[in-house]
Amino acid sequence: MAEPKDMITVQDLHLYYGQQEALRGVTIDFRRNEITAVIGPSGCGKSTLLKTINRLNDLVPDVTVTGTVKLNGQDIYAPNMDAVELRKEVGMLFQQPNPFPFSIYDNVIYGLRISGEKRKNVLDEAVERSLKAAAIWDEVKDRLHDNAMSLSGGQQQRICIARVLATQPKVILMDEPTSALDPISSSEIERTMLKLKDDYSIVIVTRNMQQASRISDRTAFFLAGELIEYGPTRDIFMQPQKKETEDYISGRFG
Amino acid sequence: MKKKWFTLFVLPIATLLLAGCSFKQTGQSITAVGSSALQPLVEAAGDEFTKENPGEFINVQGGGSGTGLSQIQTGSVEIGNSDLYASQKSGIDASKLVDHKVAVVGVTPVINRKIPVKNLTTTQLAKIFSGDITNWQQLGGPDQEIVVINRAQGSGTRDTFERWVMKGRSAVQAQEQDSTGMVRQIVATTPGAISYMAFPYVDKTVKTVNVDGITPTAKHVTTNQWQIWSYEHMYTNGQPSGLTARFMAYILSDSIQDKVVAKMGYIPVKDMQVSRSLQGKVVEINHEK
Amino acid sequence: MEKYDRSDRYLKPLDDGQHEIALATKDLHVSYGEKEAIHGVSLDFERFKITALIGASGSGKSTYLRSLNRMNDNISGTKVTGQIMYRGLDVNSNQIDVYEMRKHIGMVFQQPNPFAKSIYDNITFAPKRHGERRKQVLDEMVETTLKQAGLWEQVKDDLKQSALALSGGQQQRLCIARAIAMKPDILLLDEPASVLDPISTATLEDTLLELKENYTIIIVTHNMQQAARVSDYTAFFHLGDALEYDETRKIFTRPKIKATEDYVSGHFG
Amino acid sequence: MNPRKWDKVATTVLYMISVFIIAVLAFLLLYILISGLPHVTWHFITGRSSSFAAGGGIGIQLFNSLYLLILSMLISIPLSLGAGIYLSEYAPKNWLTDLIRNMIEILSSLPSVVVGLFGFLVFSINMKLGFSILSGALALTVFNLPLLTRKVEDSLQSVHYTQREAGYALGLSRWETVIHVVVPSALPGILTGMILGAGRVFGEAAALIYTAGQSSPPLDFTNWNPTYIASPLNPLRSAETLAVHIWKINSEGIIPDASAVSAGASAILILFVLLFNFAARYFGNKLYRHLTGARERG
Amino acid sequence: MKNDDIRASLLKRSRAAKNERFGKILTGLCILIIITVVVAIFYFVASKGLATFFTDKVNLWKFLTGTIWNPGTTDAQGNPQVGALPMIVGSFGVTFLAAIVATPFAIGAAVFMTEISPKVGRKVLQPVIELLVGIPSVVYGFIGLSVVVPFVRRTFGGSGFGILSGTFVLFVMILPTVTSMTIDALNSVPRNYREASLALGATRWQTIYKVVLRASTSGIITAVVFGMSRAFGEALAVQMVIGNAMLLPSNLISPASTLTSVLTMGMGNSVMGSLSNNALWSLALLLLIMPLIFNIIIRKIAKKGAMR
Repeated sequence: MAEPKDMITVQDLHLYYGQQEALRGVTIDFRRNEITAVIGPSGCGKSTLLKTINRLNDLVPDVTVTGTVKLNGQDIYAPNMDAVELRKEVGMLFQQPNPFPFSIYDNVIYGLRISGEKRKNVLDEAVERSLKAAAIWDEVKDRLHDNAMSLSGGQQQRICIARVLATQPKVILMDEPTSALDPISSSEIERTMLKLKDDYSIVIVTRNMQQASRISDRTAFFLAGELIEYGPTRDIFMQPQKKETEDYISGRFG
Repeated sequence: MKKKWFTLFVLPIATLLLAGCSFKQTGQSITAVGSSALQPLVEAAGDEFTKENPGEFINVQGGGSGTGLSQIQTGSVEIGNSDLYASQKSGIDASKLVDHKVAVVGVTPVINRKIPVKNLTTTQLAKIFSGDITNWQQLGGPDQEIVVINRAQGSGTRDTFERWVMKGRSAVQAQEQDSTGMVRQIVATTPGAISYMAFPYVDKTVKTVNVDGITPTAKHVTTNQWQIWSYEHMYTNGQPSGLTARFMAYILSDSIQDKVVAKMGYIPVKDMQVSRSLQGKVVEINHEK
Repeated sequence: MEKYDRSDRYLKPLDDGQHEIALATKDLHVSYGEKEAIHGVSLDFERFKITALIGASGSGKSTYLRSLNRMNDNISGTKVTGQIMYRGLDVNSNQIDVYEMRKHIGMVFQQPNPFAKSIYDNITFAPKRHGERRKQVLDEMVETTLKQAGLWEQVKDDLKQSALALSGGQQQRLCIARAIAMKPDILLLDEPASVLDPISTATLEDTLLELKENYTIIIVTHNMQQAARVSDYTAFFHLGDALEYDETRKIFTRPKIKATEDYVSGHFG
Repeated sequence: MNPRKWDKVATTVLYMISVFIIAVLAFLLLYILISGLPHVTWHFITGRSSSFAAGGGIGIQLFNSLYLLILSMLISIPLSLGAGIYLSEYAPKNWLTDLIRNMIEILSSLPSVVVGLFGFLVFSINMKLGFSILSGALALTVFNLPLLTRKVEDSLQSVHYTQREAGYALGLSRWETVIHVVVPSALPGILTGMILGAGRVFGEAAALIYTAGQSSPPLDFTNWNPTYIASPLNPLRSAETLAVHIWKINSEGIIPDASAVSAGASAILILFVLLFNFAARYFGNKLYRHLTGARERG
Repeated sequence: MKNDDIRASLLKRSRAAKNERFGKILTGLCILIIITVVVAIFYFVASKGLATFFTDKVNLWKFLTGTIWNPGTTDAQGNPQVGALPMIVGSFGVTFLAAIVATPFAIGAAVFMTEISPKVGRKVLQPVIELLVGIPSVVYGFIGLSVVVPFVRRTFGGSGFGILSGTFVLFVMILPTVTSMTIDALNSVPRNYREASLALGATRWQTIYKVVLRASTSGIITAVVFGMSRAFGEALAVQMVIGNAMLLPSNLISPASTLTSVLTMGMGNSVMGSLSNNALWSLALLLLIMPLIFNIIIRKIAKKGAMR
């Protein structure tokens, strides 16, 4: 069966926190094996959008979602959809590196363990594979049983990437993954992302426009809960169609 | 601003402390502290006294005979109530204290109502409380374990009971209760329970037993046929004077002795046909004045 | 991180004869406990100009700013050495009355922090405590400062409402109004626009340019375009050091050192 | 069993635990109220207690409880406020402060019997206050201070740091900032803590038996001159509180209707505790809404 | 000139600075009073409690391990019979048992309130727990005596008085304390741990069990230990249901005694300064020291938690 070109399609998505409308009818699709950057000033709804894709917004009380979000053609807000299963398909990386206060090893295999995987060789292998894919294997291979909290911020974030990769999701969502990191760690994460592109579809929310322009294939610009402009990254940065986009790109606000 | 804060913080505390230290009260009061068995009696007498003498107040506190004696000894109160002779209590120098025997109280064994035993001998009682008899069957009752409930060590009631029943035997380690009310409630609700309490506390929830065939009544106490009884003492530090003296006289007056003391289940001292010394020597009293 | 050599730095000296120096630091070190956060920064700030402090998160720019009016005093374990010269006195010395000093060196923070009081009381609270009781003066002060902060039109009808009922952007502008109500000599701003929407940001920037007439302003920002737009001087901070300090124009067009160039071109941050 | 089933089971168990706890409380309350309220009459609430006859009331005890509560709060509120402010705002971070915090924590886990005995020894005997409301109030203060102090400190700490910075940056002293900015913001929390503390004080018995005493003079409710011996306001008279009264009649039990009186008194005590709780909630919320300006919006 | 005004004003001591000193002294005094109280308590209790060992020459070891408590009498060698072991065992028994029973309930309720249903938790459980704290201990004792004791007697036999009844009463009494502290511990687990776990496809229970509880273990232990120190010091309620027999408890339903119950019972019946009285103060001293030890344990745990 031919897979649809778009990994995720979002149609007329509205999201309310109580009375407040945070997303105002968003229609957008994210392509397979590409990096899509979502940019916009704080409070424009870009992180909210990200969390609707793995239904992490379910946890916030008083959230109402209308419209459809499809992953691989499947409506993830359909009644028979299990949010827990969905989240195994959609990995997520957060702004603050958030490894659990366990060992590196336990962190990476967390996703597998909760799915009931107990075989040691499978776990060992997953740890090595994921840490390698996250480009941190060499730094930590000798201390897999140290507490992950003892690592530097950049290393922690890469442990988090490895933790996501271990469950082999289809999509990886990244919410400003480098904003808390120093330049060198940032560039390492960026390099890792480019490597991952071949196997995963990545959606990244970022405030750093240079980062968006460096690594993404397509860019979406959001303002006040609405999608203003969406297209190939080069077009967005070189010849934006909308005045708001231009203002934002050139740093008039944000 | 500072003044406001000063007022808020310092003033209430300062006022209270000042009040505590240099406060002259109008009206007069004396404090009687001690035996919780005697407390209701003195309280009732005090109430009557205040009714007749407004502005004069008898402050009655419990706390136990030990507290009463140690407080009267240090002179921090006017009257110390005790179920015991002061000299029976270690740590008390009885020579400075003046004893006022205000009432007599009888102590009776009580058992759970469900136990059909009516009579016990002193020896049987002693054996029960020393742990030698553990089942009612041994006493002609049903096959039911005996649950001994004792009073707290140092309590006057326990002292009286041990003195006239145990006669030197040491008590088995068992449940101990501080207060008569608790003892009564436990005896009433616990199958097979036995304990003892002062006459005024006996009510229909528990059952008294005869000892050596004598029923526990006030009349039998007055003739010493019922031996388990003791005087209730009110001690003063030296001869009482002023309000204390008047109150002591009041509580020993016929009206109080008849009205309050007898009504509450205590036995007025003047009704006693005998007197008993500290050593237990019984002398008959000739009541012809 | 030893990618950039710390000795590779350029700090433009300001000549006291040509430029009036409002505030200057000399070899300022700040440490939290064992950890040194600022490693000897010497900068001069010109009077009636806007100086922007830029740098990645964790570069120490906020720490540096906060030490200028001794806000770090209140964080236990903080040690500050070196000099902060203001009006010929060392701000760090004991002879200075710190409360008096803070009246003259005002500050606006990243997170709006209005008091849980009415809008009116927010602005007049401190002046009242400092002894201003005349109602007319206070009323006037509220109006002027709210106008300067671009908030007057929105709140003038209900000055008694609680400041916490305002939106984030409005709260921040109230905080600015509150700060300028003290008529400070120097105004320190710590990423004041990071919570604001574009329009409020633009208003704020206009306000700053206007305030420049009477105040010396030092602003920490992570928005480089903002720094480029409003400031006269820019200092680039990196890992607790000021690596480059120059006229803003030069920093953004011809930075003298590589680190600055990488940063302003967005290679990190 | 798969994770989803476990999730369901665990959630059910957690619901059951919660329901169980609610049931325990409901049972306690209903038990006390059902066994107590039938005995509660106006005469019972206001009448004099009797030392041996049936039909006594709890009027004086109730008054004593309230008066003692007010006195002890009068002492402990300023003290705890001051101490809480010191710990939250002034105390340097060093071993001495840690030691002080430790001491306060130890004081808070001190058995109330020990507090009572200490009060007896120090206030009643050494300070010669005797069995009096004042020594009772002081003992209750000792008992209540650590918790109030902690509550004040916590409430102050929960006020965001930026609020203080705002004050400092305007050239205000720490003291002014605390008093005019932080304390008002923390007031809902402090108030709740105070009222809940009041509830605790109201029901405390063990600390009072040896300090405030176990009996009261027959009060003359027409004479409010605090220096008169039978005046309700006299702080040097002894005062049996409601909780002590329950304890006493349960242990002495010489009055024939002891169980009825203690059930009724317990019901009244619980009603007051409920009252304190609801008051804490109501005033805390109201104050919170007032401060955050929700009122204006609504 | 304005310039000079500012300079001059900087060198003067401002009103604010004086204000500051005033505030510092005022609040410092309050703290001083509290410290005085603590020190005074320690001084008084210790001076009385240690008299047993220094004045009356009771052997400390015998005091702690002796099993016969009969301060009025002496044993064959003429030593006073003050063995506190039965009470120590009783106190620790009810304390540990109550903690063991209360912990799962407290954790359950806390998890419910923080993770499952914060809204219901805040609106219903929170007030319930605060009310449970507010119920006076005499009332707990009263209910223990009229409900728990008969229940235990009917269900487990014996007189109903004993460690088991004490455990039930204390369980309800410390439950709210432990619960609310556990809630604090759970709330201090960063939100992003939960998000990370859920985003990895964990169910809510897996997240709670494998991440939240694991990350807050030290906080929960602190809560339990704190609850234990509460249970240890509770007097009136326990005294009413435990039976007060100074015997080494052989099972859970036979009467036992605790330090607090013996203390409250005996204090009024002994004369100040006498051996029986001093021995009781030694018990009070034990009661004072135990929370101290619990406290040290709490600190150790908290420190260990912070280091991770």
